[in-house]
Amino acid sequence: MHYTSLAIPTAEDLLFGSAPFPLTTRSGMVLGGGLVYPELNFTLPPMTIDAAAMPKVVQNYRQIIDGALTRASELYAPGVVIEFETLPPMTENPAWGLEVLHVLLDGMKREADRTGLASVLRMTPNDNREFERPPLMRRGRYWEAMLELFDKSAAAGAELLSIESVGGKELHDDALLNGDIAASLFSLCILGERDMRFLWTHLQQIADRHGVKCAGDTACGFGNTAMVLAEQKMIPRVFAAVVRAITAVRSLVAYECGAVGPGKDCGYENPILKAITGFPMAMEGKTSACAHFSPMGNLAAACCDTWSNESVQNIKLLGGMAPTCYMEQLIYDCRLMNTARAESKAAARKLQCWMVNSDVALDPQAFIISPDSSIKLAQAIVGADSHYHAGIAVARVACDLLSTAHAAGKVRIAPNEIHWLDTMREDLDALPEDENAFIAEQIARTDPAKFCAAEYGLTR
Amino acid sequence: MHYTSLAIPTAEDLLFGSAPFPLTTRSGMVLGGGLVYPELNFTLPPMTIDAAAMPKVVQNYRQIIDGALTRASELYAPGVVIEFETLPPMTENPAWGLEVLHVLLDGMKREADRTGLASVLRMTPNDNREFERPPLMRRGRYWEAMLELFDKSAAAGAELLSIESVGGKELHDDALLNGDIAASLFSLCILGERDMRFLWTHLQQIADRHGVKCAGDTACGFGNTAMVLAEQKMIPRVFAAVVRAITAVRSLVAYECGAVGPGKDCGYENPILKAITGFPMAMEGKTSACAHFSPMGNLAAACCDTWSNESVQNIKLLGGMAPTCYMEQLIYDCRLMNTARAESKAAARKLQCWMVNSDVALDPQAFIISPDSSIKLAQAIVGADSHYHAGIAVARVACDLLSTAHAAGKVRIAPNEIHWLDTMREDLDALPEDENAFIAEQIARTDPAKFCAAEYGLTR
Amino acid sequence: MNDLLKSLNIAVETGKRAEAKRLTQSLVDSGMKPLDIVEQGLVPGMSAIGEKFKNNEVFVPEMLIAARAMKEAMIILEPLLAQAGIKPKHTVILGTVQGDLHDIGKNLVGMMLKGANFGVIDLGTNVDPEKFPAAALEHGAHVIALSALLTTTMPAMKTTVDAIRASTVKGIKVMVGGAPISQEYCDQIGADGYSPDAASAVDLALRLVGETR
Amino acid sequence: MNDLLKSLNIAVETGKRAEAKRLTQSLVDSGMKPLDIVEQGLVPGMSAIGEKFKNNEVFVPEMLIAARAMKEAMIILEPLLAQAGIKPKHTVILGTVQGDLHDIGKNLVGMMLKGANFGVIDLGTNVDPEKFPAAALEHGAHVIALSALLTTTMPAMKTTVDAIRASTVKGIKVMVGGAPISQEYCDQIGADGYSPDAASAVDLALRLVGETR
Ligand SMILES: [Zn+2]
Ligand SMILES: [Zn+2]
Ligand SMILES: [Zn+2]
Repeated sequence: MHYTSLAIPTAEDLLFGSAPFPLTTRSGMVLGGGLVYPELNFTLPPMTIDAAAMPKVVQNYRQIIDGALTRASELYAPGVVIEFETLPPMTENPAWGLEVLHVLLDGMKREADRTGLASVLRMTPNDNREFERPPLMRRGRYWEAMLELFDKSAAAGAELLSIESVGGKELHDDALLNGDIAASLFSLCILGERDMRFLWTHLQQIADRHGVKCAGDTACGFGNTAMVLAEQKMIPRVFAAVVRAITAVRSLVAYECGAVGPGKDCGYENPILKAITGFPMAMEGKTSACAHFSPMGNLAAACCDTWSNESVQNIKLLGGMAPTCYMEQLIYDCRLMNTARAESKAAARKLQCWMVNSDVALDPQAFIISPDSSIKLAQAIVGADSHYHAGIAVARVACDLLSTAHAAGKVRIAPNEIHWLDTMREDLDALPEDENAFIAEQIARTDPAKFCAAEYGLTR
Repeated sequence: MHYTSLAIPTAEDLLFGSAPFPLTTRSGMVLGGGLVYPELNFTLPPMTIDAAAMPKVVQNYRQIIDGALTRASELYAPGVVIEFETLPPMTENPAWGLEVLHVLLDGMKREADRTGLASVLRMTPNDNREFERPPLMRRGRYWEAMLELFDKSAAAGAELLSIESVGGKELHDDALLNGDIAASLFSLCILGERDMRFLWTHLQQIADRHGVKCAGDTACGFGNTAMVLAEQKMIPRVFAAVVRAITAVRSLVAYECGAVGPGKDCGYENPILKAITGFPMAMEGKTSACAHFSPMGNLAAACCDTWSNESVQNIKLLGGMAPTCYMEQLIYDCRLMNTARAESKAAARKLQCWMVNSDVALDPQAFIISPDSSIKLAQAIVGADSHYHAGIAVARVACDLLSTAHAAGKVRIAPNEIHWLDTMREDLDALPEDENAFIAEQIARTDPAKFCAAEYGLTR
Repeated sequence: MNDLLKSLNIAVETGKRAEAKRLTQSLVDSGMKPLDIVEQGLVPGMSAIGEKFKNNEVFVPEMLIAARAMKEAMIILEPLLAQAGIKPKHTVILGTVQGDLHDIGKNLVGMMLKGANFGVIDLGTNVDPEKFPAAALEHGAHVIALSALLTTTMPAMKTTVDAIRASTVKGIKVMVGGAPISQEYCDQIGADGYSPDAASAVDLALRLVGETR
Repeated sequence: MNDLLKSLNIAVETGKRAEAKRLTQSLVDSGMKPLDIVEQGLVPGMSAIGEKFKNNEVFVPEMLIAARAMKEAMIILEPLLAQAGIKPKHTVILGTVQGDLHDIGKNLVGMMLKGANFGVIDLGTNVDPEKFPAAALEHGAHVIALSALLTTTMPAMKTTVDAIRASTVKGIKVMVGGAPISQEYCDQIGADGYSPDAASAVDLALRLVGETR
């Protein structure tokens, strides 16, 4: 492993608003330097995106950025992160994505000139590579267009590069629905690891070329899909919690390739990554209920450096356009954390303690990403000799933490979920020690129509 | 004045989740008894309400209550308050309001049977009396229909009765736009006081007849209109803040007539009323951004006993229907407060202190409803010999508190607002000591086409 | 003459009613045309305070004081304008739609339109759909401005637009606003323009009648 | 015979593949009609696990194990059913609309429909509008089920419904679902039913084809 020890070795230092390696933006914001900043995320209302609709698309984004930044100034936000997560057609046609990007950057500049509001843009092209089935991960028009969008965005002033990369997802959905921890490990720690290394090496070159930063990735289509399925009672919460622990091994690869944070908002695995890397992290919780429900609305903020709403459509609520409403909510959440932090580190830890205790005992996944658990899971990862073994190790620790806590009455696990901890442990025990044996075993189970091993540098 | 001393004489005891006189519901919730409960508020998406649309109306409310209560159970809420604020046609046609009420009560019973979730319904008929111009306040079909709806709702199981009464509003909008503090006092402390006494005497009879509780009123159309106009930069924030202080004199009348709380959510004057009466209070702040922006998103929670989202349409967000999303957000906000409170009163006060400090120095109105200010304003009210004099006294104290705090650098007041404090003080100094003289003076300025003095027991 | 006009501008801007009246009378006495007094003496004063309002330097109460000073002056000028057969260049019919009682936003829009020398006919709140085209016909209006503040009265806004389009009033522009209204809803019901707040309503109205400022 | 059927029910419900195969073969050998084996031996097992799933007693993985047991049994029964000219009573065409790659929800719906003995033709994700009516025609389907997870692919759902209605396939029911979809949107685009989650999709499909369970 690239990281062999923890940047933050104790839970006491795993705290919102401060990271050992903060990031200073061109506008002077210091992410992880003492303040939590709001990070706003938004998307279009129901509408088509095509050449004819681009004026309307642009009009929507202009309305979003103007409304949200005006409110941020009115509420004296110390700075804001704007995440532009493109929709598929905007990655496929980089010109469209760039047009919107310019609208957002112009809006940010206008507000900076008008009121001095500091801001920074995180550019997150939608990863389109799945549009081919089986996905082409390292070539083809989707790959080319995506890299072009990254490159031109960085040139245009997008200062933070992120992505929700999809390598391995073509197998992971089934792994979740089957409760198959081995298949999940294969997707995350073998395929995801290889894909991310390939992808983030390219992104780092782009970032270096334009003097911008690689921020981070998220195992959104893996861990969050599991979380949402668990909320919908489709899969056991303990299974989703253990998958969450494993996703940290996958998301870590971005930092191994040079990313410096803030890790992407929907990466609920970020507390583990913050412990390992010491970089600032975005998080989201209760104030992202507009995008998905979660069992850890307060706890998720425990170690955040930016605080996000995940995504909200540009639709009208009674109070105003929804992105503006969510900007206000984020700012107040941040104000509370920053007020406590301004008093003292002890005060911040007190508030963190309440945020954690609010949720930690009520849900396995909340328990897993609490500061205490995160440190232990992080240790399991940095102590392993490969991503495959790190995945197994972190899954085992997750199972053990949950069993122990449940036995001690410290976490609520539904009666029909208890046996899943044993099932997962048995599945982990049955895994081959040898990575190549594991890979061969897993590849043999896949459908060539859905999955192409060569796209990950593997052979069938 | 009915109240001549404070139920909560010191700011230290003016704290969220606890009231000297808590209220126990039939379902066993104890409002003001140690926990803060979420109070959900919702409205229809854009649609017509008429006889033909009633099936669709009912379907909407059924979807709202089922979605929100299911999520509340999943998040282990200790209980929830459901506020049903009718839309005008549902007060005009009580049968429609009652049909919806039954849908909500049925949903609450279903969830209680299914998961044991405790809940209580607050019934808030829309005050339609303004539909006549000048408004008929004590007679006519709007008055009759409204009382019928209150009566039948109480009989059907609506346990808390509330209203946003409109007495005096026909003159107050102009008072706000003209920055006319005398006219505001006339609307709130003369007309509002008389109308509320008449109305709430009737409501208390209804409540007694059915063994339910009068909860409280709010000067929504007065104080919140001022707050929203100030947010829109239409009127000075200091003016809105002073109007807010005066609204407490008006809203107090409900308690003088027998109401026992929880005061209605959008009554930002409620901290003052809690200090005077000792009854539990609903409040709303950051999590009501869906309904309106506010300059005190955290501070507003400082003394709340229920925590509300004010109102959200039943529209689809990405995460789910908006009322369900807001239920989740409210529950997490409450969890945080309740976690601190569970540790100790000192811990709760610490959290309160951060919520207050988050906002108090940034806005005059936030400053005015902070626990410290609320106690001082409450004292001014209970020390007066009439509602008219209480209004003058509380306005003066509000002006003084703002001047002093501004001089000490403790509250931000925009440069172009400073002179408004002097203007308001001069206007207050110019008021006649004698109430009857004041009434005669003000009535002479009104337009008989807009305002009928007889409806308030006054003569022109 | 220039000095008098400048003083009148300032009297209006600062809301000095008696002064505005006095200066207007002087200009009338000096033989200046009443329309010129309106356009050079009053409107620039209102524009100046309107500009300050837009820049958040002053508030509505200051605007209203200025508007009242202009109104006092207009009491002198209106009979003279009528004599000369001069009407406001553009007239707006204003109202809150049926079932809805909210009128603050509507009143603000009306006040701001008057300041920009629009003729304003305010039909009040809870207005029947048919009344809008009828009033437009009666007053030869160029714009109808509709307000709604409830999600459940938004459909009445559509009904009103339909009634206007189905009426004999042709070519009239319809502008809409209110808390639950959006550009999207405006497009959907076939209105011609949406204003997110009262301050932008004047610009929208000017744009709809083909003028800019 | 009754005992064998009951054992088969349990084998399916608990996902015992080999057992389900063995018991199905025994029933075939005993002369029972293949359709009766499906309806009395397999579907009740799937219904039982489905009921437990609805009550949140088990999860999708348990459902899938049961579904695989049923599938193994069907490998024996399908040729016999085909010989006898028996097709699934109702067939559903399933797919995620054009521009949208999300397929978990769609797959779950497919799995649950199969468990209720619907014929299921899964067209996958990012499906051209025209492919749905074409597949419906080809397979004599009774229902088309559409999924969309992006606000920006909701219009493609409408395009698809339009394509279905404009096609030669008549009387087919269209059901829709996905995170941004609501009953209101369903009504708006003229689909016949909306399901808020995969678990409710079977009930909806049964209702649309005029059956209840
Ligand atoms: Zn994500
Ligand atoms: Zn995101
Ligand atoms: Zn209200």
